[in-house]
Amino acid sequence: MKRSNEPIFWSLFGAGGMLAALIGPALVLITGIAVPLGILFPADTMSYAHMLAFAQSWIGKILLLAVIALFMWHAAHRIAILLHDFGVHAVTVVKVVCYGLAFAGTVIAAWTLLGL
Amino acid sequence: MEVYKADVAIVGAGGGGLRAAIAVAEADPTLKIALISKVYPMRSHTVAAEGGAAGVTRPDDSLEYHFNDTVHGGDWLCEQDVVEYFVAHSHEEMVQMEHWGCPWSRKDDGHVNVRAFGGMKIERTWFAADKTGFHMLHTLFQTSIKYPSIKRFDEYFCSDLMVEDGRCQGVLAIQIATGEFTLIEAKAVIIATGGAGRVFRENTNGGIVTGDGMALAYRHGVPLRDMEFMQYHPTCMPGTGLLFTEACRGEGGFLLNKDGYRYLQDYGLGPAEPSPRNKAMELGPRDRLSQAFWHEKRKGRTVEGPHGAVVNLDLRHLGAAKLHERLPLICELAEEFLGVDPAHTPIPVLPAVHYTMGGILADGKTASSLPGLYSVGECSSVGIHGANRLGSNSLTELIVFGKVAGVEAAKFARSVSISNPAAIEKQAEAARTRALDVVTQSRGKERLAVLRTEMAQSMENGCGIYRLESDMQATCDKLRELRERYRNLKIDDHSKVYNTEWLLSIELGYLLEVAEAIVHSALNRKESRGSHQRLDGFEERDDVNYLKHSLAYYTGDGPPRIEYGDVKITKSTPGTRAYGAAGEEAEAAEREREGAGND
Amino acid sequence: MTDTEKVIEIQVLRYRPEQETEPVLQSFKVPFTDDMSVLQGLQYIKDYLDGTVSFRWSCRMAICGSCGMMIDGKPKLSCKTFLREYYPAGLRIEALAHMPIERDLIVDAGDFITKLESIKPYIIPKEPRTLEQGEYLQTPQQRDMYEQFSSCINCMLCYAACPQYGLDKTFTGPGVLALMHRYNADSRDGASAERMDLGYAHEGFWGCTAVGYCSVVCPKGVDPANAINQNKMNSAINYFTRFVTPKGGTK
Amino acid sequence: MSKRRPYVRSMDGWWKRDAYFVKYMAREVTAVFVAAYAVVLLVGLVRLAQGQAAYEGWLAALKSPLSLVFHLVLLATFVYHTWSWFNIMPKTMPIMFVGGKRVQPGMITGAGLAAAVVACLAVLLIVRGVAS
Repeated sequence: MKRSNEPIFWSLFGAGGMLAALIGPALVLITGIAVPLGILFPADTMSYAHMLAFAQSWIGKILLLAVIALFMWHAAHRIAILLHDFGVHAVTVVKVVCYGLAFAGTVIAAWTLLGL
Repeated sequence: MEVYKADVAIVGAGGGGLRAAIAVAEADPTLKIALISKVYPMRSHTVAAEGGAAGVTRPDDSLEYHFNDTVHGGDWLCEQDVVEYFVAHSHEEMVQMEHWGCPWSRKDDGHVNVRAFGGMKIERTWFAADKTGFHMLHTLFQTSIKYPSIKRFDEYFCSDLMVEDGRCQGVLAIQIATGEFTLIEAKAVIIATGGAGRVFRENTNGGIVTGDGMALAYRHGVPLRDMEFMQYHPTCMPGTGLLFTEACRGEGGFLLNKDGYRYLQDYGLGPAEPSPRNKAMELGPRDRLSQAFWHEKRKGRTVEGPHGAVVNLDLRHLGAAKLHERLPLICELAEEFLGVDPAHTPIPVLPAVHYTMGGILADGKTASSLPGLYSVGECSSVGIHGANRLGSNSLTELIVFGKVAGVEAAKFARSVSISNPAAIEKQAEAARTRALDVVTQSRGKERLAVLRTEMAQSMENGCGIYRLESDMQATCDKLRELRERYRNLKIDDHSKVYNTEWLLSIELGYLLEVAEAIVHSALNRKESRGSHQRLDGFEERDDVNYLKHSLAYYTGDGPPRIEYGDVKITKSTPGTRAYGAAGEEAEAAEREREGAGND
Repeated sequence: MTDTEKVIEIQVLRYRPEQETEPVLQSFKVPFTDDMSVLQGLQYIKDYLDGTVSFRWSCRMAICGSCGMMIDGKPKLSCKTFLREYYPAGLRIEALAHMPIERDLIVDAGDFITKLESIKPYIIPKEPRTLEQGEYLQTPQQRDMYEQFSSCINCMLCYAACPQYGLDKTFTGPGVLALMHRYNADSRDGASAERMDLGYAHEGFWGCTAVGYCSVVCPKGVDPANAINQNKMNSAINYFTRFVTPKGGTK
Repeated sequence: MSKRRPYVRSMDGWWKRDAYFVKYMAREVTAVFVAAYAVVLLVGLVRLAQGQAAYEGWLAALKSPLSLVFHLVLLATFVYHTWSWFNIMPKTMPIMFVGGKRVQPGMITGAGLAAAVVACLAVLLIVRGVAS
C-alpha cells in the first residue's frame, strides 16, 4: 500500500489545533474584543509602537509566525476534510487549494516578519 | 449446478469446525478444504460459551482427577478410553490456543489463571473473563485466515450429504445470498454443526442451533447416540433462557430460595460453607442443581416471577470490582435485560435447556459408522460426556477433537478418490429438488412458527428435568402429528435472495427428526441416570440393563428404532455419584479400598 | 391478546431485489411486553404477520454480532434494544447504514470480511514457542493493552456509524483497524511492521477524521476511534524518523 | 443466474441524519473561523509593516461594531474548538497507566480543559503585565 504523506499535514494540523485550543480564546478576546473596546487592558496595549517593537523582537516574530501559520495549516487541513465530507470528491484540487493558501499565508507572514 | 471439488469438506465453522480446518491445513497444505457455514464463522454458537475450558494445569491437579470428575459426572456412561485421551490432550490444546492469541485471563506473574467449575475437584478451567467461547471462536476464526488452503463458504446452508459407494463424498449447499445450489465434492466430510437445543422452548441456545448436522447424518443411517441426555443449565434468565455462566458460582456465587436459604444443602450437596468448595453446594454438577430447583419449586420455596418460578443467584458478596473483572458479560446481561445490578441485587434464575450430550455416533477418532464421515463438537457423540456433561469440558472438546477430526479426515482423504462424480451429481440434483420442494410443495395452511412452538412446548412437557412415561408418550405422538402437518406448510416467501423462511422450514424438518430421536431414546431408557430422571417407577440407576448407550436409527417416516451399544469401561467401575461431604467420604472410602487392593 | 397488552407500530424498511427497485417502508402492529427486545418484535412479525421479512440473528445476547440494524436512525443490536423505549411513538428499522442492502434488513458484509482478512488478524510470534514450552507469559497489564480491542464482535455497527467509510469504501474502517491494533498491541506478536504497511496508507489510519461515533455506538465498549487515532501519532513519528532509525521503519 | 441486486443508499445530506454528526460538523466548521482569525492577524501584520497609518487603520477597523460582533462569534467558536479538541483527545492518546490504573478518558479531557484555562489566563496576565 502507498504510504500516505498525511503525517506532514496532520502534524501541522495538530500543532495548530492544540495552540488554538490552548490560547485561541484568550487571543481573540484580547485582539478582537477587549483592546478594541478599551477594557481590561491599557489603551495602548496594541499601539503601533508596542506592536512594532514586539514584531521586531525574535520572540515576537516566532510567536506571531507560529500563531498565524499554524492556525492556517490547522484550518486548511480541516477545511479540506470538510469539503470531502460535503461530497466534494476532487481530492487533489481541494488539497492543492487549501494547503496552497496555508502555504501562501505562511510565506507572506514570514516574509513580512523578516522585513520588519 | 456449481460444483466445487474439495478434499475435505467441513460443515459448520464454530470452534470444532475451525479447529478441524486448521488441523487439516497443518496436516497437509496441499489438501483443499471447504469450510461451509450457514452463518459467518464468528456468529457460530461457540461465541456464546461463557465460563471456560478445562485442562489440567495446576501442580496439585492430575489427569486422573480430571478423568474421574468427567466419568463420575457423566454417571459412568462415558467412553473411558476416549475420556483418557481427552484429559491427556486438553492442556496442550489450551496452550495451542494461547499461542494463537486467545486472551486468557492471567495471574500477576503472567501465567494463565484457572477458575473453579461445577463437579471439578481442582481448579482447572481456563477462562477469558466470562467470554471464553467468544474469544476462542474469534481466535480460531482469525487464525484460520492464515491458511490459504481453507476456502470458506460463508452463509451456505447445507441441505444434504452425498453418499455414494457406501461412503460420504460431499455435501450439497445452498448459497443463502442467491438461493442457488453448490455441490461440494469431498473425499471426507466433517460435521461440526453444534447441538439441537432449539427443539426445546426455554433454552440458552442461539437461533441457529437446530441440529442440522445430526439430522443429516441420521437420515443417512448413522445412529444418534444418547440423545435422551439433554442438559438443563441451572442458572438461566427467566423469559429468554439466556445463560448466566457457571463461573458465577465458580467465583463464589450462591443459589438462594425465596427465604434466602442456600437450599442445595438439602439435596446432598452440603455442607453450606461461606466460600466455594469444589464439588459441593453451588459447585455441584448441573444435573443435580437443576433437579434441586425442580424440588424446591414443588415445595413452594421458589420465588414467583413474571415468567414463572425462579431462585436467586446471589453475587453481591463478590463486590463490584471482582464482578466487573471476572464476570463483565454477566453484569451487562443482568443490567440490560433484567435491570438488575448484580453487585446490589441477586439475579433471578431458573434452569433452561443448554446442551445436547448425545449426538452423531463417533468413535474415539471422531469417525462415524459411515466411511468418510466424521463429526466433532456438540453434534457429535465421541463419548466423553456420558449422561451429564461437566461445565468447561465442551469448549475443550471442540479443540481436542476438532484437531483429531481434522487429522483423521485428512488421512482418509489422502487414501481415497471421488468414486463416481456423475452419480454424485445426479444425487445432488435429486437432493436439490427435495430442498426446493419444501417451498414449491407448500400449498397447505400450517404456519411454520406454530409447528415450531408446539414442538418446543411438547419437548419441554415430555423431556424436562424429570420425566414420566405418559408425558413422553404424548410427546412422541405429538411429534408424529407435527411431522404429518409439516407436509402442509404454508410458506409466504417464494424468492431466492436471502429466503430465510425457506431455510427455517428446512431447519424445522431437522428439528422434528432430532426431537423424535430424543424423546424415543428417553422413553426407552427405563432408569434414571445423569440428566435423564424418571418419576414413574424408574427412579434408580440400573447398571444391569442400562449401562448402555442408546442408539436411535432413522426409519424414514416412522419413529426411530432404538438399539443399545456397549459402554467402554477402562478403569472406573460404576459407583455412587456423590458430592459435598458425602462425596468426600466416598472418595476416602475408595482410596482405602484401592489401598487395600494394592497390599 | 389481553386488554392490558400494549401494541407498538414497527416500520420496517423492506427491500426485495426480486420485487422492488428501491426500499420501501412497511408498517406492522406488534403486541409487546416490557421485556421484549426489538429482535423479538421482528420475530413476531416474521412468525405471525409476514414470513418474508428477512433479517439475521442468532444468540439473542449481544455476543454473536448478527443482528445490527438502524433503529430510529441509530446503529444498534436489535437483541439488546427494547421496544418499550420506543413506546408509544413507534420505531423505524432499517438495514445498517453505509453497506449495500441485500434484502430487507440484511446488508452485504463481504467488504468487511475482506478487510478483516487483509490485516493479518492472527499472532505472528515475536519469538516462536513450542507447545512443550507452555504458554507465553503475559502480565494482566500487558493483556489490558489489547484486551479491550479484542472484544470486537464484528457486528459492524461502527461501520454504520462511520461517515468516512460511507463516503469512501477504500477506508479500512473502525472495527478492522481496531483489530489490527489489537494484534500490534499484543506482547506476543512481532509483526506490527508488516501490518502497518496498510495502517500507514490513506486506506488505513489516515482515512479517519476522528468523528468518534464508532466508539459511541460500539455495543461492547471497544474504542476503535482510540485504536486508530493513537496510531496516527505512531505513524507520524515513524514517517519522520524512518530515515534516521536503524531499520528505517517500513517502506 | 443470481437474482442479487444489492441496493446502495445515497450519502447525500448524511451529516443531518444524526445529532452526533451535526456536532462533528460543527467542530469541523470551527476551522473556517480559525482561518478567518488567522487572516485578520495576517492583515494586521502586513499593515504593521506598511507603517503607522496603515496599522492604525486596521486598529480602527477592529473597533467597528461589525468587527466586534464578528469577534464575539469568533470567541464562541474558539471556545467550542477548545472544548471539542480536548473532548476527542482521549481517542488520540495511547492507553496510559498511572500507578497500575488505567487513566480514564474523562481525566484526559479534564486535564486538557484545565490546561487551556490556565494557558488563557496566563496569556491574559502576561499581556496585561507587559502592556502596563
